[in-house]
Amino acid sequence: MQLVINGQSREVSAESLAELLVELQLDTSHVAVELNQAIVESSQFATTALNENDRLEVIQFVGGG
Amino acid sequence: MQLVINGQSREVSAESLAELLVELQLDTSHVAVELNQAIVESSQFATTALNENDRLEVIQFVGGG
Amino acid sequence: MQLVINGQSREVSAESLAELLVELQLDTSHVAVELNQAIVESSQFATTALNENDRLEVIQFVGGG
Amino acid sequence: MQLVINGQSREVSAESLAELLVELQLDTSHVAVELNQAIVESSQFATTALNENDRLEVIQFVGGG
Amino acid sequence: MDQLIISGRSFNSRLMVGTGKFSSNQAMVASMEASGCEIVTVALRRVDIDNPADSMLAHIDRNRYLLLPNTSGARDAEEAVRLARLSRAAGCEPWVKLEVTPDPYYLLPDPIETLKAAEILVKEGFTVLPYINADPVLAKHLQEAGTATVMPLGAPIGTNKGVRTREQIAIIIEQAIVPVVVDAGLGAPSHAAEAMEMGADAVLVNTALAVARDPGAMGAAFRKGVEAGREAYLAGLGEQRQQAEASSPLTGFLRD
Amino acid sequence: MDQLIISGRSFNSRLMVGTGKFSSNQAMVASMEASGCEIVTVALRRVDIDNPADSMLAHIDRNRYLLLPNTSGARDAEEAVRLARLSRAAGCEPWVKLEVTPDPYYLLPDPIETLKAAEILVKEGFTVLPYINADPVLAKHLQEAGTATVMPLGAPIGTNKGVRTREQIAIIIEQAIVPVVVDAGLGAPSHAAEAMEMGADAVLVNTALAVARDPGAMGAAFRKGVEAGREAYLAGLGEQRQQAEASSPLTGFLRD
Amino acid sequence: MDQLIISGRSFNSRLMVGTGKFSSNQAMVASMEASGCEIVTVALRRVDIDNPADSMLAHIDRNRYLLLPNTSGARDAEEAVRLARLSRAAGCEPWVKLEVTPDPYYLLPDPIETLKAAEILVKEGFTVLPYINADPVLAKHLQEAGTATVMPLGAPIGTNKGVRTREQIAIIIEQAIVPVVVDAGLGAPSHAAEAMEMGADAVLVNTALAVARDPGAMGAAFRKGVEAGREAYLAGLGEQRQQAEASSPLTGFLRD
Amino acid sequence: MDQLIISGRSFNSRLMVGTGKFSSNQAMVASMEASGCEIVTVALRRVDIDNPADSMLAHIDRNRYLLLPNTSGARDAEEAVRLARLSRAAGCEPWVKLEVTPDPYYLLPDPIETLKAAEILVKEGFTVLPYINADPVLAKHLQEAGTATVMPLGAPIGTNKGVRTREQIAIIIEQAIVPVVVDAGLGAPSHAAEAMEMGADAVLVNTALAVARDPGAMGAAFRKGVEAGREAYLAGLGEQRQQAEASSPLTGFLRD
Repeated sequence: MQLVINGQSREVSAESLAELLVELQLDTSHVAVELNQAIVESSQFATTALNENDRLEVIQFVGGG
Repeated sequence: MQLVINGQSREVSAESLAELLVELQLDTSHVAVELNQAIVESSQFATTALNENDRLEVIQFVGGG
Repeated sequence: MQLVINGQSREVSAESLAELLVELQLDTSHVAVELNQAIVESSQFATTALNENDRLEVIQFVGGG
Repeated sequence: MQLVINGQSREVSAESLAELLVELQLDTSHVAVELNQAIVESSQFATTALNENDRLEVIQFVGGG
Repeated sequence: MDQLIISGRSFNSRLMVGTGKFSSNQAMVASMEASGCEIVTVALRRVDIDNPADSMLAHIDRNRYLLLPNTSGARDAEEAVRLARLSRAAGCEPWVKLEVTPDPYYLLPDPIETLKAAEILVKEGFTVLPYINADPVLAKHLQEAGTATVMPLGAPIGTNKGVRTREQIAIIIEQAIVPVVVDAGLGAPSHAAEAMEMGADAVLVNTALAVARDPGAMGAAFRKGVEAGREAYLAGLGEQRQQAEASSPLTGFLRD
Repeated sequence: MDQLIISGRSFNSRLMVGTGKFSSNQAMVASMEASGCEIVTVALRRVDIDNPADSMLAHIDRNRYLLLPNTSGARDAEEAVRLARLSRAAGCEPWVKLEVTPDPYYLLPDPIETLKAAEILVKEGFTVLPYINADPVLAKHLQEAGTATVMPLGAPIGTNKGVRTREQIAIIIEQAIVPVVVDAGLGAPSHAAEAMEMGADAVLVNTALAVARDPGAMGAAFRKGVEAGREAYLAGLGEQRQQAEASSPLTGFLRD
Repeated sequence: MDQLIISGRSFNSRLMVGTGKFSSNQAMVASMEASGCEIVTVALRRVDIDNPADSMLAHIDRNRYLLLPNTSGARDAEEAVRLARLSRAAGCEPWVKLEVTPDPYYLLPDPIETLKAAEILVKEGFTVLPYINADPVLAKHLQEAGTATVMPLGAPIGTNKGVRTREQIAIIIEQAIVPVVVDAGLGAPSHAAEAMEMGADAVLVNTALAVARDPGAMGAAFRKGVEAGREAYLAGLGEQRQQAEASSPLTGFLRD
Repeated sequence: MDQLIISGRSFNSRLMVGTGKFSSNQAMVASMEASGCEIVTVALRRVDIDNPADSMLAHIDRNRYLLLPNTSGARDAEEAVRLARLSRAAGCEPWVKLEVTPDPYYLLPDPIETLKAAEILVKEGFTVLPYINADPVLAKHLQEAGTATVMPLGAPIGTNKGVRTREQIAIIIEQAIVPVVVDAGLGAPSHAAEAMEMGADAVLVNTALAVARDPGAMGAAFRKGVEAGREAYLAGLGEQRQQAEASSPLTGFLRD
C-alpha cells in the first residue's frame, strides 16, 4: 500500500507499524513514530494497523547540543 | 463629605471634581484623576459629581527616567 | 663628478650642494641633507663644496603617524 | 663591645660572628650576614672577628610573592 | 539631513534625556538644554495633597521638548497600561516609554508583561517605546506587535557600566525594522558614543547627567558623545586588526 | 579657558593627528581641518631623486598646524637622534615625537632606547614627546629626564582596538607631572572619549582617520569624541554602581 | 560531598556535554568520557529511510549518562512540545532541554514561546531545563512555572566568546531558587571556570569540545576547568582591589 | 610528558606559589601542597634580634620545593643585586625572582633598573626570572641578556584583576625564546587558565591563595585551573566566531 514516510511517498507491503519497521530494516529501539500527527507508543507498534495514504514520521536521536 | 484621596480619608465641602481641585488648591493642568478606579478626562472635571466615600487618585508628573 | 646620493651613485656637474639641489630640481625648502653622515644646515648649502665620491642623503617629510 | 646590629646599637660579649649568633640565639641556618656592607659566607662565621662599632645586618627569609 | 524618525515624527537629536534624580529643576533644565535633546521622559506620581508642589512641568518648555511619560513603578502589564492611560488623561500626547519592572532591586524589565502591555497600548493608539533586556527575539516580537522603537538596556539602570550587552545589542540593531534606542546604564559619553558607533539610532541617558558634579556641562558632553558616535558610524569606521600597521612609511635610509 | 599646555605652549585642541596612510593629500587635509587639530605628526624619508614628488608639506598650513616630526623607522636611540636632528635641519621647530620601534611587526616601543634617546634630545634642546608602552615607571623616568609629555599606547599601532591598557594608563595619569597623550590603537571616537574621561590630557589619532570611508567626517567625529570626553572629565562623572538605582521615583499609588 | 541536584536527582559532575558536531562517534565518546560528564544532550531528527544509519545512541552507555533530549529546531512552543513528547515516546526519561529558537541565524531563544512551552511540559510531568537569554526576570517566570533549572546563555551558540552576559548572569544566580546552568558560548575552560566562580551550578559545553583538535583532551581540560571554578567558589575568592598590595613584606633593611 | 623547563631544570607543575600574606604557616603549607607547586618564592628581611622568630623555612620541605628568593623591596638595580647575593649567601641556590619596584604604591616594575640588574646577575651566574610590565620589547632585551624566563604582570600585584594586559602578553608569548610566566594580578583559577590557554608556560600566584577563605582548597582549585588551561592549549582551542553555529542539526521534519 502507499504511505507517506518522512515526507516521501512509498509503496510498502507491511500492514502494521511493527511490520513496517522491519520492512524498512529499522532498529525499533530509540525510534519514535508519529502516525498522522499522533505519537504511537512503541508498545503499540505491533497492534497499530496501517492504512492507504497514512502519513508517518519516523524519528531517531542524533548528536545535538 | 468624606472622601478617600490618594489613600487618606478627608472631609471636603466640594461637590464636583472641579470644585475639589480648587479646594485642594491644585493646578488642574497636568493632573490626572481616577475616580473609583476610572479615569476622568479633565474636560469632565466640572460635571463630575462627588459622592460620600468616593475614592480618588490625583496624579501628576514628576521627574523620571 | 661621481657622488652617492640616497644610496645610488650618480654623475653630476654641480660643485656645491646648492647647485646639486638645483641640478636635481629639488625644492630646497623642507629638505635636509647629510653629507658624509654629517648634517648640513640649509644656510650652508651654497658654501658647501662637493667632492668626488661624497655620500649624500637628501631627506624630506612625508605623511606619518 | 659595641656593635650596630640591624640598625640598633647593642653591647655584646661575642668576639666572633659565630659567637654573636649564638649569643643572640639565632638559628644560623638560613641567615645571611653583612658585616660593614660586605657579605660574610656562613663558612666564615667562626673565623670572622668582630670589632668595636662594626655594623652588621642579619637577614632571614620570610614569606614573599 | 540625518534625522531620527519615530513613528513618522522627525528629531534632530539622537539623545533622549530622563528627568529623574536631579538635585534641582534648575540643574535638570540646564542639562536638558545643553544636551540638545528633544525628547524628555517623565514619571507619574500621586500629588501630595497636604502640600502640593508646583508641577515640574512648569519648568519644561513643551514647544521645545516632547514629553515621553514612562510607566515606571509598574510591576505588570495591567499597571503599565493604567499608567499610560493616566498620562494621556493628564494631557500628554499618546506616547509612552513602556517599563514593566517587577524586581524593585535591579529594575530589570519583564519580557512577558512588557509584550502583553505593548500589544494593548498599540491597539489603543499609543506610540510605544518599550524598555527591554537586550533580547533580540523579544525585540522582534515587539516590533511585530507594532512598537515604535525598541529600547534595550546597556546595563542595569543607574549602574553607569556602559554597553555590557554589546553582543546582543549588535544583533538587535542588525535585525531591527524600527529605531533602536539604547537605554539604561550609559554612564559616560564614551558609552553613548560606543552605542551609536555600533549603529544604534539613539540613546537615553538620565543618571549620568543627574549625578554629575555639573549636570549642565555633562549634558553638553553627552551631546557631543552621541554626535561623535553617530558621525563615526556614518563615516565608516575601520576594522579592528590583530597586527600592528605602521602609520609611518618604513622604507628609508637608515639601514643601507 | 581649558587649554592644553605642552612645554609652555598652549593649544585649544586636545586631538593630535597623524598624516600617514591617507589615500590622498586632499583626504588628509580634510580630516585635519575637520578634526580641529593644531598638532600634526610627519615622518622623514629619502627623496626619490629620479622623480621628486612635491612635498606633502605644501598642503599643510604651517601657521595653523604645528609640525611634530616623528622618528618612525628608528630601531635604536642613535637612529632616533639622527632623525630628530634631520627634522630640525629641515626647518622644523625642535619638537619631536620620539619613536624607537625595533620590532617591525608590532611596532612596539623600546623602553631602554627610548629613554636613552630622550636624555640626549632633551639636552640638545628638543621638546620631546616620547611614544611608550603603558609603563608607569618608565613614564616617570622620562618625566625626570625632562620630556614634555608621555605618550603611552592604548593598543598596538593601527589595530583600532581602543584603550586596552586601561589599568596602566590610569596609573600613569594619576602620577604624571606632564601632559599624558594616549597614542596608538584608538580606532573610534568612543575610544578617544574614554581616554579623555580617564583624565588623559590629549590623544593622537591617525589610522582611524586615514582608513575611514570618509576621513573628513571622521575627523569631525573624533573632534567631538575628544571634546565630549574632556568635558565629561571636567564635569565630574559618577561612579559605577553594582546595583541598579531607579531614575524614576518608586513610591506611588499603584499598590495601596 | 558537593553534588549538583536537579529535581531530586544527584550528579557528581557539574559539566554537561552536548553531542553535536563531533567529527566521529569515537571523538564524541572520548570527549564525554574524559569530561566526566553525567548528562549528555541529544537532538531528534528524521530517520533516513533509504539508508538508515545505526543510531548514535548505540555509542552512549545509558547507565553512565543521562540522556537529555533537546528541542533544537523548534521555532515555537507547539513544535517544542511536540519534540519533547517524541523524545519520551522514543524511550527517554521525561527530561528535556527546552530550546525555542525562531531565528535560524543566531539561534537565540524566544522568551515568550519558551515560557509557554515550559508551562505545558511541566504540567505533563517533564523535568524542564530551559535554554534562555540571560534575562533575570524571565528566569524568575520560568522558576515559578516549575522548571528544574534555568540555562542562560553566555554568548550565542557556537561563538566561543565566553561569558559575555556576566552582569545579567550574576543577577540570575543571586536570585535563583533552582540550579543555574550556563549554556552556549563557553569556548575554553577558563570561560567555564569563570561561570562556576560566579556561582553557577553547572555549565553545558558542546562546540568547544567538538571543534577542538583533540576532543578527548579538551574534555579533560574542561572537566578541570569546571572543577577549578567550583572549588574556587567554595573556597571563597578574594575581592578585586584597585590598588596594588605587596605580597612581600616591605619593611626592611635596605634604606636605614 | 609535558614539562616546564627553566634553565635546564624540569618541573611537572606550571604553577608557582608565593608565600606572602598567609594567615599562618599552616595555611601556607596547606595551599602549597594542594597546589602541586614545585617552586615557591620567598623574601628577605632583617631578623628581629630582640625576639627571633623561627624561620618560616622550617615549614618548607626543601626536597619538594625549589626556593625562589625574590628581591622585593629593591628600588633600584643595586639593591636588587645586593638582595640576590644575600639570598645565595643564606644558602639558596643561585635562582632569583628579580623585582625592582621603585613605586611603593602600585609596586610596578622598573624596566631600566630591572634590565641593569639582570645583566649583572646573569654574569654572576644567577638564574634570573625577572618580573616585568607586559612589555614585549623589554622582554626581548631581557632574553638577550640571558634571563631564564620573563614574568610579565597580568595586573598590578594583589589586585586580583586577571589578565588585563592580554594584548601585550600574547605578543610576548609569540616572540619568546624562554618560558613566559604570568605573574601578579591573577585572582581566580579562570585567570590562570586564561593565561595558560594563551600559551603562557606557567603562572605565579600568591595573593589569591593567601586571602582565600580556605587557602588549601584554593590551592587545589588553582592547580586544576592551570592544568585545564595548559591542556586546552595543547588540545587546540577553536576560534571565536561572530555568528552562532548550531550544535544541533537543523534539518528536520517540523516544517515539510
